[in-house]
Amino acid sequence: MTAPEPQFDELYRDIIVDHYRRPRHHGTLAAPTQQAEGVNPVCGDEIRMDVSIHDAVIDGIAFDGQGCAISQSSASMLTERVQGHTIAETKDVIGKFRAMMVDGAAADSGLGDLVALEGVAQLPVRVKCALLAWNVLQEALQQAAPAAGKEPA
Amino acid sequence: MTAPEPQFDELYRDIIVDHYRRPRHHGTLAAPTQQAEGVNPVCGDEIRMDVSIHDAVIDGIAFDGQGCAISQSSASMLTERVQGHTIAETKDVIGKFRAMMVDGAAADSGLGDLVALEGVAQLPVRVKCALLAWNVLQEALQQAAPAAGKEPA
Amino acid sequence: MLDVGRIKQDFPILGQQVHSRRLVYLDNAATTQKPRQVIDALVRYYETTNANIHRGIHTLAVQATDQYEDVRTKAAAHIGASNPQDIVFTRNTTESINLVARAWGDTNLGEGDEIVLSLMEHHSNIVPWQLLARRTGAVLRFIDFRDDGTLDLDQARGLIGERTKLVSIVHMSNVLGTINPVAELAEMAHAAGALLLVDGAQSAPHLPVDVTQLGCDFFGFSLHKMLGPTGVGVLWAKPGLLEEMEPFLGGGEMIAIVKPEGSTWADVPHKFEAGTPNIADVIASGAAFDYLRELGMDSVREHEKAITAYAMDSLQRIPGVSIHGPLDVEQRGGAVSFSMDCAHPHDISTIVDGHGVAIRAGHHCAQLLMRRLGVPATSRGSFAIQRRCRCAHRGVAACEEDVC
Amino acid sequence: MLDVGRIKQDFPILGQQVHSRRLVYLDNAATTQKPRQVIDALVRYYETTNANIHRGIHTLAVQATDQYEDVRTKAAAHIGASNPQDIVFTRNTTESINLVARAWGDTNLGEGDEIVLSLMEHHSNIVPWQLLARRTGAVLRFIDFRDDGTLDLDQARGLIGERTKLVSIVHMSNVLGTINPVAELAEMAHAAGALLLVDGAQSAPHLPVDVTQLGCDFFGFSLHKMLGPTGVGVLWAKPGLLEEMEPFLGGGEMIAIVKPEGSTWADVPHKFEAGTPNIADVIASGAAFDYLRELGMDSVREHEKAITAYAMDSLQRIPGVSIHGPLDVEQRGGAVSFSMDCAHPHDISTIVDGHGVAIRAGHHCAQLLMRRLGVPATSRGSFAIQRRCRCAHRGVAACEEDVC
Ligand SMILES: Cc1ncc(COP(=O)(O)O)c(C=O)c1O
Ligand SMILES: Cc1ncc(COP(=O)(O)O)c(C=O)c1O
Repeated sequence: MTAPEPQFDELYRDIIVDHYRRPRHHGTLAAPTQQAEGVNPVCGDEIRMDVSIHDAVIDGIAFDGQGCAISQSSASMLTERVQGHTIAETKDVIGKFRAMMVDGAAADSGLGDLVALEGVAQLPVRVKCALLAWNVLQEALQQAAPAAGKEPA
Repeated sequence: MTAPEPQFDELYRDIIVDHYRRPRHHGTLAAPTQQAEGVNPVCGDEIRMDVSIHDAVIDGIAFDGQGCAISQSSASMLTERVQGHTIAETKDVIGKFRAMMVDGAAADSGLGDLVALEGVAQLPVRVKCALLAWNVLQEALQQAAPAAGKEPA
Repeated sequence: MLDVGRIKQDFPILGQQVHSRRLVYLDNAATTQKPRQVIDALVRYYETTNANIHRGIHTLAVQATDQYEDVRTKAAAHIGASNPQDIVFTRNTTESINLVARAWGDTNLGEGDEIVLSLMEHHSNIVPWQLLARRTGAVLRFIDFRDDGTLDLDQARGLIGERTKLVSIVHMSNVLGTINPVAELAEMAHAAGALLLVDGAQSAPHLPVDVTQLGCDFFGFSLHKMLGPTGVGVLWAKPGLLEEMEPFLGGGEMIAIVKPEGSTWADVPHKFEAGTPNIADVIASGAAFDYLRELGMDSVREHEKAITAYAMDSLQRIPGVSIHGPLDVEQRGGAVSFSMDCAHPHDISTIVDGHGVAIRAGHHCAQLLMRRLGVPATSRGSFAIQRRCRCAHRGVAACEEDVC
Repeated sequence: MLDVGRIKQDFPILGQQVHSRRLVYLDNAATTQKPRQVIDALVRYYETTNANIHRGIHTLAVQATDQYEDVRTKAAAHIGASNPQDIVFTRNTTESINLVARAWGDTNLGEGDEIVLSLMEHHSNIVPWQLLARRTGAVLRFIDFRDDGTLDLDQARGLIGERTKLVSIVHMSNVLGTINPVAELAEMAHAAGALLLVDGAQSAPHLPVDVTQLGCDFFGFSLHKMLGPTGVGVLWAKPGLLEEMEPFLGGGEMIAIVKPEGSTWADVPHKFEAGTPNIADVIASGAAFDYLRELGMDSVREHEKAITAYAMDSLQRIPGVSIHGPLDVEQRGGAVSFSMDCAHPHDISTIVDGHGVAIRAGHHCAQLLMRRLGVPATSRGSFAIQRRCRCAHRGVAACEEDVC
C-alpha cells in the first residue's frame, strides 16, 4: 500500500498540507538558548521547540512533535515567520496570530503564509491545535535565563 | 380552639371515621398468647396487637397504634370481625380482605363493616395503610409458640 | 408584581384535570412544574443538536458543548458567582452534598472532628455526613430550632467551635419554610476555621441568592425544584476549593492522562463530571435560569411572600389547624406545613386530592424535624410563581369543607 | 431486516443539514440520536404527569411513581434479568461502575487483592478501580489483546487467580468493536472466587443481552447510547448482591429511619437511589426500551452486522487505511476505528464534517488501548439502526475524496 498525496478540502489549503508533509525547521538545535514544550491533553498534539536567541534576535529555531495537520503546519509556518526576527517583532507576530485565531480579527498581511490558517478560526474546537506552537514559543520567550545546553525534558 | 367533628369525603365513609375516632378493642390484653407489631416506614403508621388464642379460637384481641384513619379504622374493624372466631375462619377473612384490597376482588359480604374500605383499593398508595393491621395479625397467628406473658416489644 | 395569568399559560400541565377538577398543584417544594420554554428547549436540543460533548470535533458535538458550557455561566449568574468554572453539574442537591462529603470530607476530616448540622435538615443534608462520620470517626452535632421555627443561634454559637470542620445548613427549610441566617453562620464557621455548606434546594428557586454575600464555601441546589428538568443539580464551591479536592467519581471526561499505574485529572470543573453528563437536561436548564432571570428573583420573592401570607392567614382561620414554622413572611418562604387536630396528614392529602389539589403529606425527608415537632407527619402546601391566592384558596377550602 | 426507511423517519434530527449537507451521523458509540417516541414521552411526562415520586399521595405523584417503576421492569427485561428490584437507576455507565467500586469494593477489597481489567477498557472501567485501589491497597492487572483485536484469553487464565476479587471487562469495545467472551471470563472469575462486572455500554444497545447466560454479577449500561435520553444509566446486580452492599450516596429516598446517631436503609433498589432521581428521563427511557423491543435485538444485531461489513469493506479499499479490531463481523459490533497513513484523525474528522458526516476522532476515552496500538488517536465511525449502507458510503466517500 502506498500512501497517496493528501488532498484535504478547502480548509486545508495547499500550503497547510505542504507544511504538514514537509515541515520546515524540523528537528532540534545544537545549542538552543531556550527550550519549551506543550501538549494538548484533549487531542494529544505535542510540540517541542528549541530557540536560540542572541542580542534579542531569534537566530535559530527548530521544532519537533506529532499531531494533526493544523498543529504541525502552524508550528512549521511559525518557525519560518520568526526566524531571524527580533523578540519585539516576534511578539508582534504572536499578537497578530492570536488576534486572527481567537478574537476574529481580519488576517494581517504581516502574518505571511500563516494567513492560510485563517479558516481554522471558524472551528473553535481546532483553534487550540493552531495555537499550540505559539503557546510553546511564548513560554520559550518568557524563560528569563537562557537554558543553553539543557537536555530536552 | 375546639377540634370539629371530621367530615372527610365520600371515600371516608361514616363508619371509617367512626372507627377512627372511637377505635374498638383499643389497648392491650392482660394475658395475650400472641403479640406482634408493624410499622409502615414510608408513612410512619404503627400498629401493635395482642391476641389471645385458646383451642384454636381467638378469644381476645386488642390493638394500639397511631396513623391515618385508614390504618387505624382497618385495625379497629379487624378486631371486631375476628374476635370470637376460629383461626381457620380468621384466615379466611384475611384472605377475603386481601383479595378485595390487592386483587381487586368484589367485596365479600362476609367482611361485614370492612366492606367500607373497598374504595381504598382504588388508591394503591393507601392500600398499605389498610393492610398494616392485617399483616400484623398474620404475623401474630404465625407465631408457632404462644408468647403469653412476654413483655410488649 | 408577577403577571400570573400570563405565567400560567406557560405551564401546559396546569390545564390538566385531576378527579374532574382543574389541577391545583401545591407541591412545588417537592418539584416544580416546567414551563413550555424548558420543554421546548429539550425538544429543540434532541431535534437539532444532540451529540456527546467535550470530545467531538464534528459540528453537533461542538454546538452541544457550547450550549452545555453556556449553562454553567447561567448557573453561576443565578447565585451571584463570578466564575463558571466553580460550578459542577450533578444529578441533584443530594449528589452535590455527597460530592462534598466524599471529595472534600474524606481528606479533611478525622477522628473527633465535628460537623454541625441542624435539626431542620433534609435527609440529604444528614445522611451523607453520617456516612462520612462512620468512615472518618467524625462526630455530628445538631443545632436545635426555637418553637417559632427559627434556628437557635445562641446554641449554634455554643456548638460551633474549634473541633468544628464543617457547618452544613439548609438555607430555607422545606418543612418550616424558615430562612436561616446563613451569613451569621458563615462568620461563626469561619471564625472557628470551619467551612460552611449551604443546602440551597429551597432557596435557589425562590430567593435572590448571592453566594458572596452569604459568605458560604459550598452551595448546592436542584434544577427540578426551579422550573428545570429532573436530573440536574448544581454544586458551587468557593474559588480554589474544587482544585484542592480529590476526585469523586472516576471515568471518562474527568482525566488528563490515564496510565495503568495511575491517572492525572482534568481541570476543574470537568474533574468532577465523570462520564457522559445529563447533557440535554443541563442545556434545558438554561431555559429555566432564563425564565427566572426575566421574571427577576426579587419579583418572584415578593409574589411568593404575598401568596404565602394569604395561605397562612386562611389556614389559620380553620379551627384546629396549626402551622409549623415562622408566621412572619419576611422570615420564611412558601413551604407551609400544618397539622389539623381532626385528621391525619395522609388523609388530608387523599381528601384534597379528590378536589384536584396536590399537596404533600409525610415526613418530607426530615424525620429529625418531625421528631422535634412531636408529630409523625405534616401536611404541606408549597407555592411557586405560577400560583395565585385563588389556588391557595382552593386548597384551603378543600381542607375546610371536606376534612373538618 | 429492519425497515430503515421507516425507522429514519422516527429521528427528527436526521433531517438536519450540516454544512449544507444532509447530516450523516456516524457517532452512535458516543451517543445515539433519539426517536420521536422518546422525545414525545418526555414531553408527555412534563405536560401531564410531572411530580416527585415515592413520597406523594396525590394523583400525579402516584402516576409518576408507577411510570418510573414500570421502566425498571423494562430495563430488567432488556437484559434478561428476572427481578426488577435488581435494577438501580444511575446517571450513566460510569456512575454504575463507580457505585460498585464504592458500595461493593470498599468493603470487599483489601491490601494485595487483585482487580483484573483489560487494556481495551474505557476510562470509566479503569479510573474507578484505580481510585478504589488507592483507597484499599488493591492491585490492578490488565489482560492484553491480540493483534487481531481479540482478548488474550490465555493470558486472562494466567492473571485470574486466587488473589482476584473482581474481573471487570467491557462486553463490546467502543474502539475495536470486539465482543468479548464474557461467559468464559465469568467461569474463570467464579472458579477463582471472584465476581465479574460487565461494562455493557456498547453491548446493551446493539446485542441481545441475557445476564443469566453471560453469568456475570454486575452489568452496567447507559440509555443515551441506546436511543434514550441523556442522564440515565442502569446497574444490574445478581439477586442478593445489592442487599449485601453498603449505601453509595446518602439522602432522601434511600433511608428507612433517620436518627441523629445513625440511620437505617430503605429496601433495594431504593437504598441506591438517593435524592430525587432523573424521573422524566427514566420514564422516557421506557420508550427507548419499547422501541428496541419492537424491532427485536436480534434484528438490530443482524442489521448492524451488515452495515459494519459493508463499511469495513469499503474503507479497506482506500489505500493507506488500516482498521483496528476484528475484521469478522461475528466477533465485533459497529464501532469501526481506523487510521489513514496520509492524515491525522482530527483532520479526517474535520474534513468529513465539512461533508455533513459526523465521526469521532481521538483517544475515545481509551488511552491504554491507544498506547497499546501505538497511535495517538484513531478515527471512528459507529453505526446504529437508523443508518444504512448509503450513509456509511457517504462517510467513506468523504474520506476517500477529500482526505486522500
Ligand atoms: C465501553 C464503554 N464503557 C463506558 C462508557 C461510559 O459511558 P457513559 O459516558 O455513558 O458513562 C462508554 C461510553 O462512552 C463506553 O463506550
Ligand atoms: C431542603 C432540601 N434539601 C435537599 C433536598 C434534596 O433535593 P434533591 O432530591 O433534588 O436532591 C430537598 C428536596 O427534596 C430539600 O427540600
